[in-house]
Amino acid sequence: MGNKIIELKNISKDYDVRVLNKINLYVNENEFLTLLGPSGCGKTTTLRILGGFEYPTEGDLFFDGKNINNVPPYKRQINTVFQKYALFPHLNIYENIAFGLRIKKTGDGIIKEEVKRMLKLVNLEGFENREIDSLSGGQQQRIAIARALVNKPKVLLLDEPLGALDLKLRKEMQLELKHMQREVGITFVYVTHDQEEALTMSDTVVVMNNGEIQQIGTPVDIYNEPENAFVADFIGESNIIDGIMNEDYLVTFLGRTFKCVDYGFPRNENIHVVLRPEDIVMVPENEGYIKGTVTSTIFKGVHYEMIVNVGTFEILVQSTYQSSVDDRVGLKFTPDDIHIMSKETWSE
Amino acid sequence: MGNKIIELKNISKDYDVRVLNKINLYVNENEFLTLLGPSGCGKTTTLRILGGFEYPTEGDLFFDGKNINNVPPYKRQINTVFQKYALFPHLNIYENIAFGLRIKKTGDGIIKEEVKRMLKLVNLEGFENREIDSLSGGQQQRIAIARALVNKPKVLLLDEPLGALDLKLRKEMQLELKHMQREVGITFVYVTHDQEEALTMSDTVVVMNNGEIQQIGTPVDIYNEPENAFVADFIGESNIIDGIMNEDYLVTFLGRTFKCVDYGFPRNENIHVVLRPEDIVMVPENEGYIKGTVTSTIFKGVHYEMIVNVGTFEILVQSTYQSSVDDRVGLKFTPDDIHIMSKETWSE
Amino acid sequence: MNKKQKFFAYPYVIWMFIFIVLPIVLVFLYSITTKEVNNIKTINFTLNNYKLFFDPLYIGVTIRSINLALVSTILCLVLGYPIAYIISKIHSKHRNTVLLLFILPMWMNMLLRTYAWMTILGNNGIINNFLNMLGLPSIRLLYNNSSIIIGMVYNFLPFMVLPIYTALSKMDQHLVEASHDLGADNRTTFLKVILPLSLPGVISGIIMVFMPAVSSFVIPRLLGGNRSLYIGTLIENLFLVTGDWNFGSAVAIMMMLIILVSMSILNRFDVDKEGSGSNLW
Amino acid sequence: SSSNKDKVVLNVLNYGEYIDMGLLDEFEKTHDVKINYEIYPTPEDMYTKVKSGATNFDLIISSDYMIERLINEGWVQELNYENIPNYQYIDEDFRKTAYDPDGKYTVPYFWGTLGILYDTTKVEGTPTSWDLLWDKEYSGQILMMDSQRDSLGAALKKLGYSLNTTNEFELEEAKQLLIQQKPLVLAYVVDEVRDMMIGGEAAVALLWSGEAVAAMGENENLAYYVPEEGSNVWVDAIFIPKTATHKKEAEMFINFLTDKDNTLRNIDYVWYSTVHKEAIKEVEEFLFDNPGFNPSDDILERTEMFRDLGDSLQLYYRIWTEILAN
Amino acid sequence: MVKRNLHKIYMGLIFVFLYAPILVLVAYSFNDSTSRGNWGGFTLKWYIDLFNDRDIKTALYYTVIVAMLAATIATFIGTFSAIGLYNFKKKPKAIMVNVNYLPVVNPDIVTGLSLMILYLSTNMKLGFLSMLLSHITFDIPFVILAVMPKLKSLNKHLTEAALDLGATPLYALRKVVIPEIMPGIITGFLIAFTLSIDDFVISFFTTGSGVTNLSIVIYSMARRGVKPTINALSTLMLTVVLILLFFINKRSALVEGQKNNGGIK
Ligand SMILES: Nc1ncnc2c1ncn2[C@@H]1O[C@H](COP(=O)(O)OP(=O)(O)OP(=O)(O)O)[C@@H](O)[C@H]1O
Ligand SMILES: Nc1ncnc2c1ncn2[C@@H]1O[C@H](COP(=O)(O)OP(=O)(O)OP(=O)(O)O)[C@@H](O)[C@H]1O
Ligand SMILES: [Mg+2]
Ligand SMILES: [Mg+2]
Repeated sequence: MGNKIIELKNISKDYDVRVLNKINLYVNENEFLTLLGPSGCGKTTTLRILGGFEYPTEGDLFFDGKNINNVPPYKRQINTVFQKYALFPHLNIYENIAFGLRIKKTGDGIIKEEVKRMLKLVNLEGFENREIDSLSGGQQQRIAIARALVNKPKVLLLDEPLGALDLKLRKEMQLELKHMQREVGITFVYVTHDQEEALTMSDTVVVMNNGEIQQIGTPVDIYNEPENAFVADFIGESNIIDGIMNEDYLVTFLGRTFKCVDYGFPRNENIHVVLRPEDIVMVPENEGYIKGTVTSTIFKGVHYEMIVNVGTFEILVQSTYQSSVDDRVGLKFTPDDIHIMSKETWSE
Repeated sequence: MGNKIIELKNISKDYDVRVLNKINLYVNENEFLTLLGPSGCGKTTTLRILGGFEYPTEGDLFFDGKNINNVPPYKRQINTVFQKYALFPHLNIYENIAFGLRIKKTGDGIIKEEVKRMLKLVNLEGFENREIDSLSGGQQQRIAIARALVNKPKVLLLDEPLGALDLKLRKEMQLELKHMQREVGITFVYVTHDQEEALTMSDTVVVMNNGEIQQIGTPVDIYNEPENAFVADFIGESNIIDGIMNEDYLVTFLGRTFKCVDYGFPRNENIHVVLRPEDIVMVPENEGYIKGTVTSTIFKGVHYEMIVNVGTFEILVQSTYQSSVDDRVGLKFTPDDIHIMSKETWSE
Repeated sequence: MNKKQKFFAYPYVIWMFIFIVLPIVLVFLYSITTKEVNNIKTINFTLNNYKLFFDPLYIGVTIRSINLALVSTILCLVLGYPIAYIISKIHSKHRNTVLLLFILPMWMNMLLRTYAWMTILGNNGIINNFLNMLGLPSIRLLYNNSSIIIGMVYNFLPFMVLPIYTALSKMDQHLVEASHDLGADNRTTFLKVILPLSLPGVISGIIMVFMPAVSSFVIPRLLGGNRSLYIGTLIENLFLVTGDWNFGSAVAIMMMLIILVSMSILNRFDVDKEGSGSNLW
Repeated sequence: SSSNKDKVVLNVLNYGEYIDMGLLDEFEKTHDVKINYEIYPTPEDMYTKVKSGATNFDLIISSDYMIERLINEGWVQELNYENIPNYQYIDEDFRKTAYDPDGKYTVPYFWGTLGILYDTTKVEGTPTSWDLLWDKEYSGQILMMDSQRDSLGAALKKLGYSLNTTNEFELEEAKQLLIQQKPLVLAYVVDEVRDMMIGGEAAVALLWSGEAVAAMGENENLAYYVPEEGSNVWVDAIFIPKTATHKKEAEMFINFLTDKDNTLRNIDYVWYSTVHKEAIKEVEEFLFDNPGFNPSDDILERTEMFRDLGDSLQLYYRIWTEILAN
Repeated sequence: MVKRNLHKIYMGLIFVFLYAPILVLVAYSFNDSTSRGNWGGFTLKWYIDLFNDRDIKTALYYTVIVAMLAATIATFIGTFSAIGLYNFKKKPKAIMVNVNYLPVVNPDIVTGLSLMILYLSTNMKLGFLSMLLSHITFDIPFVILAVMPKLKSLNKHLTEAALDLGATPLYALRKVVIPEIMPGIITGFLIAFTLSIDDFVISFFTTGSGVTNLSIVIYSMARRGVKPTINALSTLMLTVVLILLFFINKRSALVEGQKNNGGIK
């Protein structure tokens, strides 16, 4: 991974209201960067500014060190997979994919080859002459991916490119995308709602909310060391519990004091404690640090998800073993599993 | 759950080729039925036939026992959340949601109330006067849901209604939908690519492939007792291993013989063994039934996913603990975890 | 971005200035001067021409013309919309052919076509002959308001159909489906979805029919037998027969004003995305 | 070809269908001149076009009152009649006329009267008066002309006034007469009268003699008369506008047109009355006997020509507008 | 089913309405009388006359040339202007659109005379060019009116997608916008062509030097009765267009077939 290929400096965007506020961000060459955040937080708007379809109200945008605020989209070495596909309805699949190549005056032979290769990649061999309208949602999405990928751009912006695909195909495509990124050396800026996808594929994850960046970090950082309760809550399901940091390595919540691995907070500071559902182990009632009653249990395929009422709080627990509703259970966790975050106001 | 509200009898649909082949299916009143299957398998087409936007090439469609093959969409007590939303661009949000109510000549006061309620439900209070074009993808999807839900139809068809939403919002909406279904007593026919969603929310899951139904069952059935390798492979990630059923309760695969809970196969029948990644426990090398080398390990948030090479096969294992690449490990599982399926040809 | 495409209109802006604005300025100059002058130095400005226009005689003519054009426009709309709709539903292979067949009659000279109508509608015309053959008495079909309207509708119908067809073609079918899905029957779907979405086309059609219809003079003359005076005939006569270009110009300017004002009212209904999104419903 | 370039191009402007086109070809051939022939529908169109100065026409054929206006406005050149030897054959009565009182500017081309064409199968007896146009018997079967001068002229003559009156009271009377007539009128048209009458669409029509003759040729039940109260006589004449660039060739062409044989050829095509003293003797009998083609002298005595009214035209138009708008 | 038939009946009636006068017109081209009021028996003489009438032939030539050129140029300018105007800000756009309406509102006589004065005041010689310019001028507003609705419903993301793939705005226009608004452009062209081919007043006052069109000839004939030669000409024009249409239709069906049978363009 090399130098900064893209840099956003203090980018803001206003429509009737502000939808992006002072975004500062850089993307390294060959990096896989994912934007993550709730619906309407400004992910698509950020991509549109990168792609050149929207001018930032404020701030500067750099590509390879040069300010590209005023560079039109077609002069940017950036391609986009649009959230709503934007396939050309008057062209068949072949011509949709060939569109970018034709602009570069690629020879017909090569175009034919490349289109074929891309169709194979997205599992749609033989679809060359089909009309866009006759494709299923997922098929259209795959064509959108193929249309962008075939140009081997320096930077590829992908706005939920796999959202309409089933798990299996999604995994395949994830591998393909990751593969292409390494092979061809493309820089990816990726938007997804699938947190597992974000965590699996990215080098860097950017968590946004309400037009502002909440945290930038590696997937493990983001997951294990969320900087605030919003991130913790948003990334994976968390139990966020009010607590008091008695002193370094010691925290009180749910009426008990626990050892933990965090330090550096003022004494008796009010803090948030984050407990991941999968970190909590369900044990017979008398063996648990905390006792409670199971109030609901849902089959999730890989595991069961149970809610345990511990009197003042409902704790979410995941386990491959099922407990029945109304069972009395105990809950256990290790000091490692307790994450402490300073309280701040954050709005959803 | 009551009587069959919808019944499909031998429904087929041809375009240039056959895309639905002899679908037989019924939906009970108040049931939550999910269609699951790979991209392009015919889910949307099935919904479109139910909604009345497409005539089946063959077969009959019953609603409350009456043949509705020739009943136009607006006379069916069915509402749809379309895969591509199909919001009215000439109407603002308020009027989009109010559309169905206005047709029923609902009073203005009630409409106002109901729209407000729906907007609250989908987390978009105050968006009444916004134009469709100015909404983010996820916001549009939520309006599409609101527009259908507000009519409290007898049957609601939902074509990937939550696909554009982030995990957190998706969970919230899942709960809301489930809640509405119970409360108001709506029958849901649901299409999703999110398998966890399918398994969590459905009463019945229908797995389709290539225009044909593969299996119909409860989520637990489908997950734990897939009828064929396609279903097993499609639902969750599975290790599907060739094996021989020596006799009842005894199976040989990967060079060893194991006890299992299946029976009734002919002696020495060639079969598929399905092992779920999350059912396999990783233990020190000498404690495992099978030994191998870790070849890859990926952080997935909730767990790590590792691939273990056991010589003739690569086994996928999920665990909350991480092993490093090149570690030698042992794998264990219980007889319960071994699922036996008869071999058949199935195409992807 | 798209903003740059503004430049595409600049040549036409210049063209407009030369070929539309300048001539209109000229017309306007005529309208505020008196006839007597041939010398620029002795131009006499006057508002008399406008004053004259407000004579009940001319106001009556104006109102009658607008009424007639309105009726014709409405008829064109009512007859034309279904045609446009049906054509837009025709298989793409044949659509352009039908479109051409539709406009082809208009390529025959208008005078000839109108004469043909006289042959059809006349007292001894085809229709009356046919009626007589059936033993029915003749009816007076020519030289009244209905014959003018028939002529207008005949001549302007394609100008209504074509833009509406344009707006309807390739309309997003999913929106129609969504409307049906929400319980709207065909009629409601038409009123609440299809019609509003095709509104830009309807408005273009109305403009293309209404505006020329107001000032049309050949049809009232030939099919109306000039039994009533319409503004097109008035202006034509003022310019040619009387040679009163000044008053003629004033009438023309007034007519333009009246129509543009009524158009701007109509345009309010145009769902223009830039606007605050005015509501039709 | 190169020779074409050196040829004089004569710009001629005429009513449509008002000449045997073969004559043009012949003149071109015999005089080595190229004719650029343009046509127009109404005198008003001609006037506007010529006054615009768009094309420098060398020779124009048009109607009396319009020529008078152009002469008054100084747009017409004097002719050198020496270059038009055939002028000698022109009927003396038509050499000095209301529109060209000194006989300096024009050569008559065709002429005719304004009268009434009626269908003998529908109209009983032999009417002789303007009253026929006001006869309630023929309500809905009367065609008036959409021409202020002609229609008002008929009313004025019926009242015994001059066609060219500018007396407001007289005009007011005529106006009332026409308004009173309006319910009886089927239509106010000009160009279509001929075909309407041939087709039996109406019983009575105000019409020019030339068109009447043509109509009678197609339908033998039609008859034409010039009302005894007096009427209009009109002349279409040839003139050379001030802006002409080939006067010599234009005069050659006038001479060519007034040649006896050529006149006969033209009559055969146009069927309008001729001013050619020799030619009239040789026209076919059915034309010669037709009162539309060859009116008797006592009829002619009771006729007058339209004069250019100058500004009083506005008054006429105002009245005409009021009649139509009524 | 019922609806289908209703559609067919309705279209049938409309076509009867549209073609009834045309049939009359065609019939009169075989009428052995110069008058519409008289049926003089069947003849082909008007067709023979037609071939000897050099004036009608010239007029036809100019009519077709001017209509083709004017409609083509107007469609070109009109389409681009519509696209440009569409991107104007609200106020200037409203002004432009209204100015654009003026030629539509204006009676032909006013347009014709004012253009005539315009040309003469610039010392332009009236003739082919001035007539062509006038036709273009009154055609453009109609083209813009025809194209605008399509632009309004154009999905702007498609242009973005094209630009994103490296298309210059012009290329995107050519390959994406224009194909998308093609129905509007086609109808714009048809309307422009129709108006041009049928215009008398404006043509009459803005032409000269021996350049005429059919309308001028026909209107000038009106007083003396339009010769059935013109009907013969119209009949021939109609026949030619119908035959062309038939072949084009055949051909496009063929092309369509090929497209469906595979074979990448
Ligand atoms: N109009 C059509 N013409 C030809 N083929 C069509 C048409 N519509 C759909 N198909 C094909 O039918 C198959 C089923 O389409 P459908 O939309 O039902 O898939 P789906 O299961 O909803 O897929 P996805 O999950 O991608 O939305 C697809 O292979 C599609 O290409
Ligand atoms: N043209 C516009 N006018 C007004 N507001 C707009 C406009 N476009 C976007 N917005 C608002 O800006 C915010 C950010 O939109 P954006 O499309 O970037 O969201 P997103 O993060 O991509 O969401 P999603 O995940 O739902 O696609 C949204 O609240 C949206 O409503
Ligand atoms: Mg988005
Ligand atoms: Mg689908």
